[in-house]
Amino acid sequence: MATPVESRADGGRASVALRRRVTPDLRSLALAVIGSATLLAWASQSAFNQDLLLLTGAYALIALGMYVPFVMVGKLSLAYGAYAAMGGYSVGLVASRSSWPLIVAWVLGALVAATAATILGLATRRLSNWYLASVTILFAVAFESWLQENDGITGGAGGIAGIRDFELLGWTLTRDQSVYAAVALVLVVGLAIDRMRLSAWGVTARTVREEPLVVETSGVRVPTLVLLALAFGAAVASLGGALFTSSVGSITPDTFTVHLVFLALFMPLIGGVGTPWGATLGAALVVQLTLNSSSISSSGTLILSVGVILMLLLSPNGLLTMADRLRRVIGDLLVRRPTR
Amino acid sequence: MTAEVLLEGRGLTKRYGGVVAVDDVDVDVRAGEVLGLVGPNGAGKTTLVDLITGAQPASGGSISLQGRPLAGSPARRARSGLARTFQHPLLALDLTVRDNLLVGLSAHRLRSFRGLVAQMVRGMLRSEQRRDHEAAEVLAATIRLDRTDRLTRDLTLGEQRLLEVGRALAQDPVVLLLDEPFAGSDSEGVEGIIDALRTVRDQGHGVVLVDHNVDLVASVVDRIVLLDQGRVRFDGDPSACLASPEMQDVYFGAQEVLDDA
Amino acid sequence: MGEVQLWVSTVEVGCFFALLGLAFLLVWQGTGDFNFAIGPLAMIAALCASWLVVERDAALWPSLAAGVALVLVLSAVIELGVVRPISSRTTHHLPVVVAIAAVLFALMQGAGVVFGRSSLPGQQILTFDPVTVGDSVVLPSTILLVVTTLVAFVLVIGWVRLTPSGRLLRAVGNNPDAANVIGLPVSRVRVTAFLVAGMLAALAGLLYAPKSGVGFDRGLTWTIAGFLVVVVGGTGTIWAPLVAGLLLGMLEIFLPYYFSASTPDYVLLVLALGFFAFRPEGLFMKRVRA
Amino acid sequence: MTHELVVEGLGVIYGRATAVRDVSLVAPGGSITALVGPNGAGKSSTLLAAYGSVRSTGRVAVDGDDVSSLKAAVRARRGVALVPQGRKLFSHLTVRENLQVMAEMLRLGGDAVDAALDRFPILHERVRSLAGVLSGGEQQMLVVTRALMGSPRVLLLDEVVTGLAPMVVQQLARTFQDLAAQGTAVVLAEPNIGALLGRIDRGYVMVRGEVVACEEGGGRAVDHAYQRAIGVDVPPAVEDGPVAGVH
Amino acid sequence: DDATSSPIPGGGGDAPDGEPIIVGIDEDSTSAGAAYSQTTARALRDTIAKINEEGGILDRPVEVVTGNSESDPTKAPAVARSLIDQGAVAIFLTAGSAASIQMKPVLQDQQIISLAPTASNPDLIAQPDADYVYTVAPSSSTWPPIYCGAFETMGVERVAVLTENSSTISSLNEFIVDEGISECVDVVAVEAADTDATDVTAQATRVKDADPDAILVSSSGGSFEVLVQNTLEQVVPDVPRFTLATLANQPEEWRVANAGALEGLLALASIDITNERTQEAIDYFESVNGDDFVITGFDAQAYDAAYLLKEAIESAGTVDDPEAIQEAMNQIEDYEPHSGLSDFRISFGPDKHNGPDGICGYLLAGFTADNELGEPADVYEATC
Ligand SMILES: Nc1ncnc2c1ncn2[C@@H]1O[C@H](COP(=O)(O)OP(=O)(O)OP(=O)(O)O)[C@@H](O)[C@H]1O
Ligand SMILES: Nc1ncnc2c1ncn2[C@@H]1O[C@H](COP(=O)(O)OP(=O)(O)OP(=O)(O)O)[C@@H](O)[C@H]1O
Ligand SMILES: [Mg+2]
Ligand SMILES: [Mg+2]
Repeated sequence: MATPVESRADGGRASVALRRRVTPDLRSLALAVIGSATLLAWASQSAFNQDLLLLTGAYALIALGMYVPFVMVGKLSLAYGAYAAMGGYSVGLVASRSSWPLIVAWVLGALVAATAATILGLATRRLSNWYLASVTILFAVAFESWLQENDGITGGAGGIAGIRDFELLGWTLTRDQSVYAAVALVLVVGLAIDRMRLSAWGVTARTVREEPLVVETSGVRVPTLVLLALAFGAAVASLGGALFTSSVGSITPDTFTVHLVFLALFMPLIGGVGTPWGATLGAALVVQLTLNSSSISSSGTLILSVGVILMLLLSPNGLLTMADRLRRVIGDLLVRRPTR
Repeated sequence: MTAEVLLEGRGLTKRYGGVVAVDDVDVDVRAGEVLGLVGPNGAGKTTLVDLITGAQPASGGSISLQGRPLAGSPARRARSGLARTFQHPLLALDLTVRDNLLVGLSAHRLRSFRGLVAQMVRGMLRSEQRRDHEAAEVLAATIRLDRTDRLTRDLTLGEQRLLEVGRALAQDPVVLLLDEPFAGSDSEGVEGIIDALRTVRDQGHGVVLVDHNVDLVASVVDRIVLLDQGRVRFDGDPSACLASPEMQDVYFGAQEVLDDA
Repeated sequence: MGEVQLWVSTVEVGCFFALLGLAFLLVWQGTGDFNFAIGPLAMIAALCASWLVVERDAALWPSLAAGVALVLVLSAVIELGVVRPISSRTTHHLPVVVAIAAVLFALMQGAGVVFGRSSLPGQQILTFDPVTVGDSVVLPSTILLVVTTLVAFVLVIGWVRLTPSGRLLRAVGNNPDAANVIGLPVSRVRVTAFLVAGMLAALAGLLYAPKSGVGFDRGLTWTIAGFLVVVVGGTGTIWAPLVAGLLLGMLEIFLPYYFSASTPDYVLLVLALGFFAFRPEGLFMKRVRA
Repeated sequence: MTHELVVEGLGVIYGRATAVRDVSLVAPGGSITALVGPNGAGKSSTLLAAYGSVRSTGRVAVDGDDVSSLKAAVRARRGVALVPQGRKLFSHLTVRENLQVMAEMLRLGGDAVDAALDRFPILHERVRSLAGVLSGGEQQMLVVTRALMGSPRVLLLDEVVTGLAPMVVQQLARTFQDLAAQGTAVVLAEPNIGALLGRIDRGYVMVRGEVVACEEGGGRAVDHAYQRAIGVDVPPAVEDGPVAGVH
Repeated sequence: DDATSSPIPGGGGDAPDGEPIIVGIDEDSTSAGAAYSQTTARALRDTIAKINEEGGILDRPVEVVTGNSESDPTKAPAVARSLIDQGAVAIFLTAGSAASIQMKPVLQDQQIISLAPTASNPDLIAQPDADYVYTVAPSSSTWPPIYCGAFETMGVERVAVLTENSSTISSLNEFIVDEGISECVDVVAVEAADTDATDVTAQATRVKDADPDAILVSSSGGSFEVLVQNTLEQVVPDVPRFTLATLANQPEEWRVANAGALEGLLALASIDITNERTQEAIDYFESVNGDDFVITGFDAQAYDAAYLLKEAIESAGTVDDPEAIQEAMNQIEDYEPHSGLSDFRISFGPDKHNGPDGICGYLLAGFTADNELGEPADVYEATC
């Protein structure tokens, strides 16, 4: 994937790349599709692997939700657990209280999460990141309390179970189909975010992370831009919650916790900050490390966190960046050899 | 001069506790005019630019741009047509030169709520926007910055200042305010900046130029305002200003600022 | 006279929060980073000491010293082995934040592996009889915590405000780049900041543990508490954490008393929203130009 | 006593980019040596390397002693002083504290700060202000003051007059001349030496990381060498350029 | 790959051979639930080893596969599926109940018999998706009569409740408080505190203000309960205190309490040393774990859970027909458990997935001045 560091590449080669038909986002997408196909083949081996893939999809959506506000705009919100829960509960409530199609629940959940993120963002719109982080963590805690206390609405501590399968236009998805649909959803969202990153909007958003005053003095309302990013991120994360709830069939107040958010924090960084695909790669690794590893005596979280530290030490900008550097070094060698 | 007054500041004042940094200043910038703003260190030049652009709230006074009152946040004033650079360059250091220019170039599309949303959605749907990149290359060439794929962090301070001017230029402002753009620039950079502000002037826009290189300032501006201790001490023709007693007095140094031990 | 007991608890919890906040603030002032490992470090000091006493039948004072020593070593390792190498190799701020978050989890889980996952009792350092005020009881551990906190604040404030090394700490944290260019000992200062913060965290953990014991899962909760203290108090002055800690302590104690247990969750959120909207700098903050 | 800075075969590399390649120069005490060159030429990197705050290859000697292996703080205590480019001060510390930090690094006595403050009356008025609220020029004065605290043997000045009003520039220049006269080796890096033309005794021209010319004949000669080096046709006797004359 | 499988070596002479029957354990070995989950899982493995020594089930050896859900609801379903993928025909749920609840749809879908040895959360066996889930410990609805009996003996009329604000406990409270002890006494205060609370003085003070004759602490034990007991000892030293069953099963938590803070505390306990069957279990566990072994209710309940599964599979005669095992499970009647009083029995039925019959699965025991669980208290004896 060329995107993460192409900005560092020297001028000549980058402008050649620019003239190529295949734009960087499509090249990244191609790799992501190859990766997904591999995962799908692996998942077809067992129901457990399918579960892991669905969980990977849910985590990937939460991580992608964090990508735009966190990695691009630099706004650390810790309420992604709550946003995912909103998506999840929306599915649960619509499934148990109405006969509406579940797709409505997905949209509703995204709207509610985006609204919540907007309100939290509004309160801290002129403050540094840490204020947003603290307000959102308080919100996540309060929201969890609220879910537990309001049995009438949320089913209280027991949550909502027995959620019907996802159906679209009267067509119920089989388990295989829902796995494919989940992967497709992640790919679509990832591509959208990758493109957004490179667009004028994305460049401006990334400038906000570094020097908000620059953007402000160019006439763009920084708070509005930040709010849009936060709302978008929350909506994407809520899709992750909805996906998880749909595939598991139940949800409880402690399904998505603050703990999960800290895990989600790792994901974009493991893969690499340069591209949203890093976040999906990170999600896959987190799931493999915490669930699909020998875990009787050792702790998945321990392995994961030590792994994250080691990886950051080796390649602070993420695995994809490292892979890209490697690719470039090899490329250089291949190109240079004949001339020597 | 009969040209239209673009920017009109009246009674601008800024107090910090006991310090009066800007004291009841009136300032006009006319269409097609480069206004030089000079004065000793601490005279209040940067503060005046801050008051005009809204980077700091004024303690008193009013400003209008093209007849309409100018108030509110820096973003709002920028939308009315102001663009500025900072005494210490302010840039996204981890982005490329091209990206920094893009921020200026695309600003006008992102200035409304609708624009922000539309551009966000458009960004998701469309692949890389080549036209933007070409515009950035053209702009980079005008300010004589090559290799737009460099990280801004790797530029020297002089180059960063140049880049900042380029970004401000990209916003196509009605009034452009430059705070010490020549500081640390080599002769090529100086020429780039002078070209840039002449372009702005020739388009019938206004420029406010703050710099301590008075000879250079005098050679490019149409009018000079001399500030001292927050007050206007001289307002007029550049050559007259250079020769004026006020200038000798407060700027070139009849008095000793430095105790030679 | 139940009220008195509430105030005693407020002061106790407030002091604990304040110490954690002070540890956060010191690292922030010296390095510009939030050391999210403060909570686990406090937990590890207490857990290590108790583990030695309970499981290894070690004597009290050597165990306490071992707890503190372990935390100091860990603090130095965090800075020298994780934060510094990462921040020297990237211009992004995010990798450092995430690495510290990873350290938080690694420390918690590591403590679980080494010291076991069940809670251990905190160690009583003073063993005189509880002091009775009205019909309320003040335990020796409470008195020790409060006194230590006050002493720690006085010492730290004196250090940071008045001594050359304190000034150096602020200088390096304020502009590491400038410090580096003119040749200030940036790395020594950073390590010092981490060590002093580790010391404070260790004290906080050791002195608070007698209240409810200590388990490996406390780390995250304590980190969040310390973080909130800094955010509410602001990063401007060194005594802000004391005020903010006591304020949060009051909310934690009195809201459940007058309303219900989950009220602090809601009220804290609402207060934070309102507070940040009107006092954006936190309680205390100095402003300079951009 | 007359001091001397000698730099031999200096190289500075940032990541993959080479900023300075094999630069050798001598700055004898008693004179002001200019280091001129366009933006990005490597002037700052050279000075930083001489002061010891970036890693470099090659040899740096002060009064004949090789200091290449010493850390910046040690070199500073041996009498190397630097006015760095840009806002290299501590904005959240007061003016006094900014100076105190330096005085402590140099292990100067208690009255060093007060003595330094006397140099600029403006700073004296503002000892208790945070450095970050000063105007650009006032901040630059603070940085210069800080560098002059330890009575340096070698004074490295990177764009020292940036943001300063002409009268301050001229008075500072006089100070530097006085220091030079007392034996200090003064090196002045500028992309544009107009304002200081008359003060410069000799100079080097740097382009793209290398020294391309050395000129001993005073400021105007250095400037001509510079113009030639960057490809400007310089008529034999240029009298006026875009330069601030000496007022 | 995902979980280690550990064939239990046959210790006795006639170790069964033949294709092993695989059972899964969801053991939280790394998170907050580890404190009790690890005990239970160890006891299960011990008991299965015993079953293997005795000839296995259907003359086939039993093999255990373990997964770790970290009591994390998002991971629990995948862990269930991983155990099933490894061939588990039954699963023991020992992690936190929130995680176990999240597994239910998978268990239902895959028709996997599941036993939760220690869970008392009624939501676990509440429909939907509960056809294959069974609990062994006395359900919380059977606890109030025990307390009420004791209250009557002690002349207690006003009771204050101090409870943990967690999903597990708040659903328990419906049965223990709302539909439980409030039938027999005046509940003068219900105070809640968060599981990770750093201080509960406020709640304790409010309890004190309500001027109760006795206090019931409702929590899932651990450091929270210790904090509460420490604080109550400080604020209301003279009021008798009651607690649920968990603390009695966590000997390692007792020492966390301040000296003497637990003295006189009355806890539900499922171990009656005078019960011969319990003694049988103790003897076995001691033979495996050494003489220092202190039995807890968790051990006994795990022991019973393993034997209940054995009984069901044997009477179904197959492991390949989940519905037959379910049928057999529902038929179990008057199983003689190794916990509780000697009259205690366990039965299941199509609508009765919580085993205990009557209320004599638990007794009340008091803590001593050394913070250790002592003899059964003579305030009340449950009869079945
Ligand atoms: N926040 C503040 N608090 C106190 N004084 C301030 C503050 N900001 C600026 N000042 C003072 O106001 C005066 C004017 O500053 P300003 O930056 O406008 O000067 P300037 O004309 O731009 O000077 P220079 O040429 O040195 O950049 C200075 O003396 C400065 O110290
Ligand atoms: N930290 C850095 N990382 C990477 N490259 C750098 C860094 N600092 C400087 N450079 C590069 O090194 C070269 C020399 O820079 P230097 O700052 O020494 O030039 P200069 O002559 O002082 O320029 P100016 O007059 O603009 O200050 C430039 O090309 C610059 O882009
Ligand atoms: Mg200024
Ligand atoms: Mg330079």
